[in-house]
Amino acid sequence: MNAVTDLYAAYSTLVLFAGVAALLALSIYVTLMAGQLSLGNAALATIGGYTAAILTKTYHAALWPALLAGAGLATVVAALIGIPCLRLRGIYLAIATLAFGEVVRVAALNLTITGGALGLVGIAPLVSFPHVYGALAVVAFFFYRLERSRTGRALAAIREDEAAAQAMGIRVTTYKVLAFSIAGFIAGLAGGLAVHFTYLINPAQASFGEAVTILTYAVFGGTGTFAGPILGGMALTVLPEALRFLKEYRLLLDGAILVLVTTYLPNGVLDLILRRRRA
Amino acid sequence: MAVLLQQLVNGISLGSVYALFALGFTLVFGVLEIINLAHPAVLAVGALLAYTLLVDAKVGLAAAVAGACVGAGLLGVLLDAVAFRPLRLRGASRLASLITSIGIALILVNLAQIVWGTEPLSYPPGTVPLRFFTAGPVTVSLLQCLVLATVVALMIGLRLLLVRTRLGLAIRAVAENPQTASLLGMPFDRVVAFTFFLSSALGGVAGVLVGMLFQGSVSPFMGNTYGLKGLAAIILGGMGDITGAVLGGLTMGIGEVLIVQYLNSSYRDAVAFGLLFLVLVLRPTGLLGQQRSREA
Amino acid sequence: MKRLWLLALLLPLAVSAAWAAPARPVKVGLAVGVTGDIAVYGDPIRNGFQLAFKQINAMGRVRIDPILEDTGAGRDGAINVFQKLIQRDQVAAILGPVLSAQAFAADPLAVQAGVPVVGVSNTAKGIPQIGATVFRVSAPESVQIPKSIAVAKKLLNLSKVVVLYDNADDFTISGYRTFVEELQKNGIAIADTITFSRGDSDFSAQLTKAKAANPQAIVVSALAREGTLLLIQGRNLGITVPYIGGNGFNDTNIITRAGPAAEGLIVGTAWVPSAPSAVNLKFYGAYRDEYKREPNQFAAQAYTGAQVVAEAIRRAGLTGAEDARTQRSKIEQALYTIKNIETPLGRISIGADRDVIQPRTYVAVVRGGRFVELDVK
Amino acid sequence: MLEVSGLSRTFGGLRAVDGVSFTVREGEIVGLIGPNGAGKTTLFNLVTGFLPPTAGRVRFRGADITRWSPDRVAAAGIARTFQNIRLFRGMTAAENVVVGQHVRTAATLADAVFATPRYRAEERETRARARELLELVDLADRAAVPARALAYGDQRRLEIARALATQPRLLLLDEPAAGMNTAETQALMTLIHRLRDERGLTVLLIEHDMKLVMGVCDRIVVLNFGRTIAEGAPDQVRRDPHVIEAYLGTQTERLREARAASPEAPVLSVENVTAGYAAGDVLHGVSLEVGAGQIVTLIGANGAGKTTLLRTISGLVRPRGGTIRLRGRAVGGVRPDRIAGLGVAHVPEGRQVLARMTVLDNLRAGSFARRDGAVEQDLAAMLARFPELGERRTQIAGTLSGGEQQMLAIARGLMARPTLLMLDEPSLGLAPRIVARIFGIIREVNGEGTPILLVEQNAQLALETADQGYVLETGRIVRADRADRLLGDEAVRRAYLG
Repeated sequence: MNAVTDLYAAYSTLVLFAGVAALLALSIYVTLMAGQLSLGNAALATIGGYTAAILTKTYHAALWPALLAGAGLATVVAALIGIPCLRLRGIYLAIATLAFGEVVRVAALNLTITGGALGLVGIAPLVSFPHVYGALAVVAFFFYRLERSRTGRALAAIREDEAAAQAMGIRVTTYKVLAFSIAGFIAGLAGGLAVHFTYLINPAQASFGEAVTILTYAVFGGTGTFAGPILGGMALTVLPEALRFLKEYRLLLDGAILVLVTTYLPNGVLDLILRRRRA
Repeated sequence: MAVLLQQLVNGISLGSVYALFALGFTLVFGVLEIINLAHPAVLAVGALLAYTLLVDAKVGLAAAVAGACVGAGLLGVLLDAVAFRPLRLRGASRLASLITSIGIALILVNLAQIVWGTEPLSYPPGTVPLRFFTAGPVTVSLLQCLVLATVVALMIGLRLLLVRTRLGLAIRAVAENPQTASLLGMPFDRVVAFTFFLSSALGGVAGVLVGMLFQGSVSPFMGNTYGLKGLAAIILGGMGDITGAVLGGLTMGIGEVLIVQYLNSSYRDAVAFGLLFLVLVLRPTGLLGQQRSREA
Repeated sequence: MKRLWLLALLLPLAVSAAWAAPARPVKVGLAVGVTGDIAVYGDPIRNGFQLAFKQINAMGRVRIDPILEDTGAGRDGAINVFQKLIQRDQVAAILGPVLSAQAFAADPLAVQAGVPVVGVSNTAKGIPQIGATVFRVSAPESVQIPKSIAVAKKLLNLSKVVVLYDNADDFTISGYRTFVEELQKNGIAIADTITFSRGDSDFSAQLTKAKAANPQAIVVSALAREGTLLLIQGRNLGITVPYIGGNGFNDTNIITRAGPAAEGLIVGTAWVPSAPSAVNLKFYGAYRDEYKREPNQFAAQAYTGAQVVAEAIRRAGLTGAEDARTQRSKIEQALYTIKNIETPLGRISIGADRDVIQPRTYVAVVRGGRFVELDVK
Repeated sequence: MLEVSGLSRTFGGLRAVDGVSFTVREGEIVGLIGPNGAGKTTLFNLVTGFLPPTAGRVRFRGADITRWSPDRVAAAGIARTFQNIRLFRGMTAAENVVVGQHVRTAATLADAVFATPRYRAEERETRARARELLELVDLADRAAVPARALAYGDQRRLEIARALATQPRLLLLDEPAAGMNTAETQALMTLIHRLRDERGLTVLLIEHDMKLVMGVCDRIVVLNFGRTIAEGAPDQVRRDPHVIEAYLGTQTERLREARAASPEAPVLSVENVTAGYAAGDVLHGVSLEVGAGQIVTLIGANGAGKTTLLRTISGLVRPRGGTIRLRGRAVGGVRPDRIAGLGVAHVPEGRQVLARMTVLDNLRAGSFARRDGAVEQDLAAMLARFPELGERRTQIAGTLSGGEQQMLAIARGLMARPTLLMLDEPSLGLAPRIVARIFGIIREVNGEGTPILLVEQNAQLALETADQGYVLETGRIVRADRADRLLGDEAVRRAYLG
């Protein structure tokens, strides 16, 4: 028992990171559900993070209102980005959203309210296990229902075949924007949660690298169902810690794992586990 | 006025570097419609190979460039064989290739870090004579001219290769319609492998030139800045279009420089990528690109 | 009588107990980023630590078990490392992390756990203010820059400069802010302020703009890599006025890489290779033998940090037998008592505000391919 | 109910649909037929809002629905299926039908998240209706199978069920019987009748299987080159000379006697080949031979498997059984570029010119498999033989007219100096004048000794040109004989017009 608590003490923040990663993975998953690859999620998370941080730090707002405000702003931005992007598909959409991410990063770098390159420091550690995993549970449940709903099926239909979906009377544009907005909300929420246990947020959080990492969470876990991204986010967060003994060879292995999974586990790790169970 | 002229020179020089990167980048995209995010890493490896050849093997510049070029090219072929080809055979989405390329980039950069360390390196002084031409208030270095010349030469060379040679014909045919190409007797996988060789070789050359142009910039991470900028360049130019890539690169370079000079340097990248975003949304075929479906 | 016997028996025990060499080594955590582009700073810092502890353990007055962990370049990595060191390894103290941003993210964990942290490369404002157990030996630029500006002003009777800085890095930004303050204090006009970002390779645009403002000097707050490129490209563009550089510039590798272009560079620095003190010579020599390259300021500060922690452990009289909590609090107490100890940075002390007091900061100029101390009486 | 007036749509220069007008009355089953490229599917796309018309109007139950978005059209009560099946392949059959009910359901996301009674009820109903519809198209037992795993015919029927799920008043079926075997087609006919009789649905269907069209339709509209060439009851349409001409081609006098296969070993021999796609076999034990110097034609209705056979020979499709021999050498399952290397030139259906390249590049690409130096002179010869290409040698192939593209495709094939030339539907969608020209060239080329395997829906013309003919029906050779004997053979007419 004691050992367990020690272990948790040793890795409590890691556990929180894992939860946030899972949320971020879900935020990109919702757009993937509709066949849209958006890489703006890191930037959206950053927007949520800054907003929440500013509210709690400068205006001494309570945690949840601040988090919701951050998520809300991210939602609005996401929708605004989503609308012009509707004409773009696949890689092109990805690049457009990446460009958006860069704009957010540089803006954060130069605005005074965001504290420039150093970002905002000394943010109160208001977030702990229940917050992150409470949020994750709620969002996961949301996805559980979404996937079994008329809306979720509409998104899936768009992913499978946009023309056929239209022929079924599905308003494609509406649903795409909806997906973007949900993504914005979840990412913003995740960002807000993160800053409140990392004491700090800076523009680096919106960088190209972060955006790509979030994508790899989802793909690593598998995008067949919402459990995949959750698994992927957590696994890829814990993995580097588990691989500490490899010292400077860690990133090397990270890379190898990405290549191997995309090559040999097209449906992600979750699929592997499930297949095992079936077998 | 004088400043403007000098800045234009700077812009062209910066742009030609982007263009250099974009050439190889756009080639692979043109044929396979995949964005190879390992290209920046290949560029770095090329530059580092040249460093080893110059400093440790003490060979001449030409040999070093050739070595870097071939080395990077073969690396490209290897990457295709171990990473991209399996995905093709499985008919995986381009998303998968994108992510694989990220994994490869990680591997390459960290291997390079283990082999060459992280300290920025510079080629032995005098590898290329540091000569400057001053026309009135404007200063141009021999290297800048060299780089620009190389870019133009490579662009023309690549175009000729694609338009005049049998192989180029095959590359274009495969790029447009793999099935018809195979009906005409063109071996898909070999053509693709060669495309990767070409693309990565170009990346290698780009690396060496960047290393010479900016002494003390050769490191495993030197390619990182070009990843996004290069992407921007080939989008401006219309993806898959050789000339477009170069023009796009130059546009980017000159644009950035002018932003620094006449707007606010700290918003350089924001403006650059803001424009990129607008181009994508408003003119999805790129400023210079010809009509081409943007479905991926 | 019996008592005497007993005494006679016990005395040696007591004595031996008192004089006993430390039973177990004291664990010290080293949180350094050695993967990713941060390794440019992480490598020399790690080298400085390891060299120092090797020498210290060799002397045998204290036995220290340094535990190195890679933080990478991000805040998450730093936090995870701190937690591992504090909770799993139960270290008595931590050296690092490399970046100020990482310190702001990770140090609070140490403060909570009451683990003393000694920063060796965090120069941003407000680092010791993070909490009661955060110390640092890296003189913030607010200490060095005023001096270099003052000296430069005398030397070149400056009235007009252009300021260039890296706005993607907190370290260089804090440097930039200090520069501006000092320039204003000294009534030096800033003709233009131009930014660039970490990772850039082509600075000709910025430099052309700077040149156009024809200043008497170019004040730069940049990291080593960008600094080198700025020097070379500036000279290539025909900029002849001297550069005044921030902390990032004092790295001997800049001279080796920039060659002649580095001549005349004025740097405010916490350390110069040429510093004559015995400790510095020992450090400088040993480092070159060990790593086959020139040490830079980051290495020197890391070495110093290690020295300070070791000294604190000695003064705390730790045997290694104590539980982590006592070790930590004792080291924390001891750190306050560090006064005027000889380090490569000269005689330094730890102030009541847990910040380093380094009476001897240098203004160096590059002459004949090496940093030479500038002294204007 | 549906009223189409003066509807037109042009692509570039091509008038795909050219002032078409017709009406569909409530409760009718109307057939829309015509040779390939007549503009049938384009017409569907114009009606359902997938394409905006360049001129004309579409009225549905009194409302003008011209230029409405597809989802609006669907909501208004028009459902459609697609020529190239477009199911949600990743979803199960049941899910496909559930999605189909989208416009008829209303549960919001909030309903779902909080599992409101409304949501629960709706879920129950949609599932129930899905089951019912799957039974209707007898796929009840396949409900849980992913669409992509269903057999071809099942996929067709599932698409109909999905369309029905939108509760339409008017149902547009695009080649519902394509790829179905006779039994399935029978079942489909009864299904279509039931839809009308039991559910009061109005049906407009495109179909090439004349048995079905003649069997179910009350009225038939015939399109050719984007125009209505006939309209009326099945029997009257079947006898209509224009229609017969449109399908079988015009009667012209035979230009030369059909030759029997020469005694020497055949250039190509296909023995008992079985092949197909994921959805199932298309060819069931097909055997055929091309003798040296012969023109052999393979005729049959759409979806009979003609193209698949050519693709199997050229290596694009792996045979699942049987053997394919080129001059005695077994080439079953060899990579296409290798087979091209053996001198087989395949001019695919729809030309497949390299649209972004110039005419010259296309021709050069044609000679890729060759290693001799004579390419340039062949190039000159080719440009001389096809003057229209000569004039446009530097033009981008994509900008050529349909006829020119077909010429280019053939010329490109000839550039390989083929030892076997395979042509797939060379007359597709081309004006008679150009068709005549192309067939002239075919005879010419063959005259120079190149054996030709010709797939053609213009049976008349094909048989007049060929020496030997094979009639393919639903993946089986039903008739093989000298071409002249097949001319005017009842089996052929049936294969086309039922």
